[in-house]
Amino acid sequence: MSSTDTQTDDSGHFGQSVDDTGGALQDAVSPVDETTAAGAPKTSDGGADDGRGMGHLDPAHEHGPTDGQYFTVFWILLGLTVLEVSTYWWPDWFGDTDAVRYVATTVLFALMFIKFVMIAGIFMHLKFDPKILRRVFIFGVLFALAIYLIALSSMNFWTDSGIPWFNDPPPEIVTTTVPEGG
Amino acid sequence: MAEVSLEPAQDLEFPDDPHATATGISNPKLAMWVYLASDCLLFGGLISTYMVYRNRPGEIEGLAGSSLQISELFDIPFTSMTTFILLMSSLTMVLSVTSAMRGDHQRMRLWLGTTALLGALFLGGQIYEFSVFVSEGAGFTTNVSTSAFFTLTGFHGAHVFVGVLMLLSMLGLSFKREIEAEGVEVLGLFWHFVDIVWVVIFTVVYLVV
Amino acid sequence: MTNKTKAMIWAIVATVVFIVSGWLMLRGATSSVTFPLNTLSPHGVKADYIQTLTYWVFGIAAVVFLLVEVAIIWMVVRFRAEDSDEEGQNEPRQVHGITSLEIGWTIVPAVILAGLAVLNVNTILKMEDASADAIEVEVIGQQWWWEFRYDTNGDGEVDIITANQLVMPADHDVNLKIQSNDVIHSFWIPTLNGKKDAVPGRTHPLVLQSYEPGVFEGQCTEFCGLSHGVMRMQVKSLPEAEYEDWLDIMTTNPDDPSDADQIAGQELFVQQCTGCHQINGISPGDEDPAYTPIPDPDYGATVGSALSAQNAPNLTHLMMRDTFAGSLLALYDEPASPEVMNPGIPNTNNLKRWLRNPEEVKPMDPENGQGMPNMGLSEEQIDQLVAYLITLK
Amino acid sequence: MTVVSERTPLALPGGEPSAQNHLGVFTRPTATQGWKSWFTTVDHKKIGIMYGAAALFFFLVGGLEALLIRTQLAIPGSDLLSAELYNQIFTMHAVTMVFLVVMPLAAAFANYLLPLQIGARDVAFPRMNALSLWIWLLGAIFFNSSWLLGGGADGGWFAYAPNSGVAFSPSHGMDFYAVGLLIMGIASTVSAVNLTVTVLNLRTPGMTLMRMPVFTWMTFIVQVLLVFALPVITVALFLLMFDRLFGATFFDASKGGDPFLWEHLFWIFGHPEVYIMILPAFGVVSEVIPVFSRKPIFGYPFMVGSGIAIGFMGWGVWAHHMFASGMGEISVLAFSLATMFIAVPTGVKILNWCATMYGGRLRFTTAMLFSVGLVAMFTIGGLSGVSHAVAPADTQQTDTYYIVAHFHYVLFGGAVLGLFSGIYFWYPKMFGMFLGETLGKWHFWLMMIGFNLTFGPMHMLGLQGMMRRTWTYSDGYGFNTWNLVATIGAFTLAVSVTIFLVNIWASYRAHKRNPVNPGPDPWDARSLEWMIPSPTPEYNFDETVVVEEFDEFWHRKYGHDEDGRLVRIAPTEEVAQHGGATGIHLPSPSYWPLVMAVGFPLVGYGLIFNLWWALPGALLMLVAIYGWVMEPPDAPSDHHDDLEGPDPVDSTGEPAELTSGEAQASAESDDAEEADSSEFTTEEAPVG
Repeated sequence: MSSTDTQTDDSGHFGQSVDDTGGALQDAVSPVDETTAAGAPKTSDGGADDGRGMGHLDPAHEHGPTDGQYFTVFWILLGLTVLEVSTYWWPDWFGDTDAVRYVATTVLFALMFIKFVMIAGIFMHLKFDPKILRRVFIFGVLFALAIYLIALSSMNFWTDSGIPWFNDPPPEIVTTTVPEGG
Repeated sequence: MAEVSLEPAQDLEFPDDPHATATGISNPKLAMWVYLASDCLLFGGLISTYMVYRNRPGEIEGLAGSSLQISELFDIPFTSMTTFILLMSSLTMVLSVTSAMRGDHQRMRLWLGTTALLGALFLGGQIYEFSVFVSEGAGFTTNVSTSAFFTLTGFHGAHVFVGVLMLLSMLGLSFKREIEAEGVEVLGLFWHFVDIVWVVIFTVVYLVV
Repeated sequence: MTNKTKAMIWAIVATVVFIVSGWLMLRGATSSVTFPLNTLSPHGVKADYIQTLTYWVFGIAAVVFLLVEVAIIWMVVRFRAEDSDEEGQNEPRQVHGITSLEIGWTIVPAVILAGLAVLNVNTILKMEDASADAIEVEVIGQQWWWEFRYDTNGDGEVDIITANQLVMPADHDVNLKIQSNDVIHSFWIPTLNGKKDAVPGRTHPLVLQSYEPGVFEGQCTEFCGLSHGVMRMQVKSLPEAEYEDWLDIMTTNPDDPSDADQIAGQELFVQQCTGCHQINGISPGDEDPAYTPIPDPDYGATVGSALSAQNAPNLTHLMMRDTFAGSLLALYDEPASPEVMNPGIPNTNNLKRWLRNPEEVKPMDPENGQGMPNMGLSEEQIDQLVAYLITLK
Repeated sequence: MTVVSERTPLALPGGEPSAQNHLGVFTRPTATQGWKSWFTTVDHKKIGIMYGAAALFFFLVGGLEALLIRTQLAIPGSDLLSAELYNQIFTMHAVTMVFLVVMPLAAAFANYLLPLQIGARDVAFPRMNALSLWIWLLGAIFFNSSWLLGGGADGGWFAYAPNSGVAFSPSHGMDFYAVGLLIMGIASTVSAVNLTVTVLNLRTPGMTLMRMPVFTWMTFIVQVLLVFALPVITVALFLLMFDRLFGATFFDASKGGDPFLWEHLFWIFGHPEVYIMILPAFGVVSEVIPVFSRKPIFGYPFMVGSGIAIGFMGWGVWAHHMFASGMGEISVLAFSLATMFIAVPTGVKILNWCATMYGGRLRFTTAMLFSVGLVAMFTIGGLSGVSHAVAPADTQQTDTYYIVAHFHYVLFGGAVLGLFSGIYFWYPKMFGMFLGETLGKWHFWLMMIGFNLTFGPMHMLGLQGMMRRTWTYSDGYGFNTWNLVATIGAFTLAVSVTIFLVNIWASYRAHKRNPVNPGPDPWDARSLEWMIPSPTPEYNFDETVVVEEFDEFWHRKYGHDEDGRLVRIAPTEEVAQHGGATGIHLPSPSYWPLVMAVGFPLVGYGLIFNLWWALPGALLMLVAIYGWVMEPPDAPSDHHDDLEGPDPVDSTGEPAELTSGEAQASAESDDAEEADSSEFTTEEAPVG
């Protein structure tokens, strides 16, 4: 029983509101808002309202992963972790060059992301739960990522973290020739 | 005429009665997810602190204190063993949640106990690893790199420790009186989150050179 | 009189009052004589850039201020409910929102700010660049005074270490390398440029330039503990020729003490003061102290000074400066003027008052290694010391 | 997850029916009246009142500190306060006003009104709500106990790194700052998670997100900001605490520590924090102005959208506090542009309030006066804010009294005026009596005069170069006149606050003499909390209100004729609920929140003075947690099917009578087995 899934992302997309009135004098109750036969008033809030009075919750729950599927997911994760750990020995196997190091780092981050998504998606049931949970968690993760990346870059972490230190020579000044008359 | 509905606006005694909530998710579950989202910020901060400080003692000359960088002391094979253990505990946690859902008491307690054991094993491994570091001269106050490392892994260890405590309490309570299947699932969320954070820490701290 | 007319009168009166009072306040505010730390009286090219930007922002803000506040005053009077009318009489029209109007007053401020952003961006970019022949001066802040280090011959060695007063040539760019030895301070000469923090462990650039010679006041503006409020500095901008004279004097030895008091003062200085203060060439326990022109940059560390910042002012050419004790006390009875050396008579009682009990003049915490302790000198010792200190030109 | 909906706890191994033998170590307290009930209450209204009372007390403490500061600065070179004492007083003034006055006052309104405005009976986790109150209160007392134990914090409210370290402020003041704020941070995080879940989950049927009152929206945004901002300062404070108490070197530059790390971590929390302080006041004003203009809020979607925009953009601007700190040119550029554009949503709010008043029939009660005061004063604060959003101008203005003027215009002129407006507006609903209007007007006008006299001149002082946080200034800098004017203004403010206290006392006395109940809807207002009797009964709503549209209560009272003018359609008495519902089962009080909260300051003292103190604290917390977990769900005496007639849910599990209209499909979901003792029941007979 799918509810009218009018998704209004409750974190900011405020375009479609129930009593969005154009003309100055149009009164409050806009024609849009009628109560659908299914008993649940057609709501345009964060789409999270489908559970409202829908009888028992999350119809999707019956067919959560079976134990067998969890085992396969576990083996995949184990395999990925072994692969990750192996990158420690790559410099010995493929030569200790920068290229190997960059490839190893990108592989590591990729595997990390995959494991992250797998555990969150399957073990933590994010794939099967209502979308609002997914939105809350992903919002938190991306939020943390964005803020700390900005903070690190403004602490010139990426350029060279060789911060001009006590007895380092001070960085040379970008000297542009100021025209004599200036 | 005031619209009246016998539908209980809020089932306060059992607020986690989902069909009473507006989003269709039970309160404890939504609360746990909101908490986990905020915990991302906490671990994000600690990881950024570590990344700023990790090879600063070696990189910058003229600093007081030892110029030992914690990454020189890592014993990857041992730490990958503890990572496997934590990963396995995530599996046993899921199994205990599904058996709780099925109402199969026996297996739930079995898997809860194994998860707690594996968690404790992971903690033991960490404490051993720390003692090795300290013996090699990388104490908490040695320099910036070691204190950042110990703070980050210490906070994660604290979360694991609280997780193990909760697992054991859930195990104990399941003998005394009924526990909600929901309770086991929310505890599972916390435990998987702790495992996810270790996935990130293990990669960023130990493996990325 | 209906609400409508009352509202109109109120609106007009309010507008006039706002404009007049704003003009009055600003009129007296731009002289840098009555307000030495004035941010509205630029004397350097960088401060001019900031001034144009600030006046643009203040202008627009004043207009918006007038529009909104007068509108509020007008509406408050215009739509006041008559006490007489009952519920149900002339009820207001239930307007929920005029989307086009609201989008309007989202876009219009955005456009105004975009305009400002253009001016903002190119001012930011102009702040940092300096002319190729800029002079480099290391500015080092520590608890509660500023130190300036010059490398005049460009050999990488520090040739002049002075304090409290940065001397620079007029109409010439000076690149400051701002550092700190203990906590975060902030170097700020309002009439020449904005402020830049001195952060321990980092070196921050700041460019100063003054159009004509003059003495410009400054103040530490990042909270740094007990004497944050009196951690001041001055910039003395001299004409090119006089600046060269100043450099020569600062890189030659001061003349040796001649009469008995001065010599006794010097001995006392060697015993008591060289644990923290440096006079080029003199080290603690010297039998016959002899000056050398080149200072030792790590003097504090070499003599194991008790200060947490391990750095006390270099007094070799003390009397070349106009102030001491974090520019709090005057060294001469004449006010500072853009001369190589202050022509006035040295102000000995300031020096004496300081030597008697420094903590009474400036709140410090010597036990914790912050600031000058009370050396417990007798009056006679103080006179000898002051007699010696005055010779340090 | 099949089981959840039937909510059958797991059967015991032997398969016998699940007897409800709870492990409750103690029986739960039952008192809901009398002074003892206040310590064990879990009622969101009592908790809200306690937050408000404590916040007003700390407002006096902070105000006293402010008076000391102004007296010291009245004349140049005065030695009323030593530099050391002055540094402590201005730091404590700042932290008290931020964490002990504005945030808890906003929490008071949030706790009291949020459940009412969304038609709920209480918050999602009532005991956790009590826990956050007690942790905050004990954290506040812990923080202020620093005065008696070696002096207050002296590093400034943002305690920049090396100066707040143990080398440069050896006294215990900064330890109390670090540990105190950690404790209060825990309290705010717990309450933020609680209120976020409450708003998302416990909305009454029909109350979609876009039908919630603007105050609820602003409080919801604040809770989301808190959930994400507090962990960042928790990291910063832990690093500071490790530095100070356990010898780490996170911020010791000579050992590689980087003071910038503290600045970034603090301001990532710092800037959302200032929006956490102003948005509740915006919410209050968005409730008060429509009521006293008899017009709906102008542009509800834009008001909500701009609130979300402020909350979201608040995260991208934190480094405008660091323009002069010497971070790179590119960062300065980026953050300056982001900061400039955060003025747009604030501008939208101000103009929407004005548009709400336009064409309205304005009644100037004290609450309305304070709200219009906010709109006027916040405009000045916002404009002075834009003037240093442009980075080069900020390098002249930062850390001078211009900034002090700016944030007092937005914090005092904004948050405090808004919250006073809320106090006058909801006082009848909370306490069943009005606050005197004449004394209220005196309070308002004196506060406006005092406020402008104090902080207006500070703009000029700042532009003339007077630096912040200086315990004195010398003659000859031209600061004398304006500082004297500011001090006079400060004492006028003190008089106005005294009038406020007199007003509370006088209206209490007047009410005692001839108690006149203000009725459910004294101001002819618009949101759900005005549908129920005042003071609000413990169970809030007799029966659930089903919401059809925004401003539901208003639309049940008023329709409008063809050209949009207001027309009364139903008398308030008929629309409002009259209370008197019985047998509505509420969560019973509990000891454990207070017991657990007492553990926090003990651990705090242990960390600072002697670790042994932390042991009883930690034990207390552990005992409280387990006591809490094993607490029986309700009070023993309250077995539910006692007095009133047949239980509406008869034995076959079918509800006695399906509700008309909203086929809530509750039949299907309510097939719980026979109502066990803790089953929630609504006793009232269905209204025909």
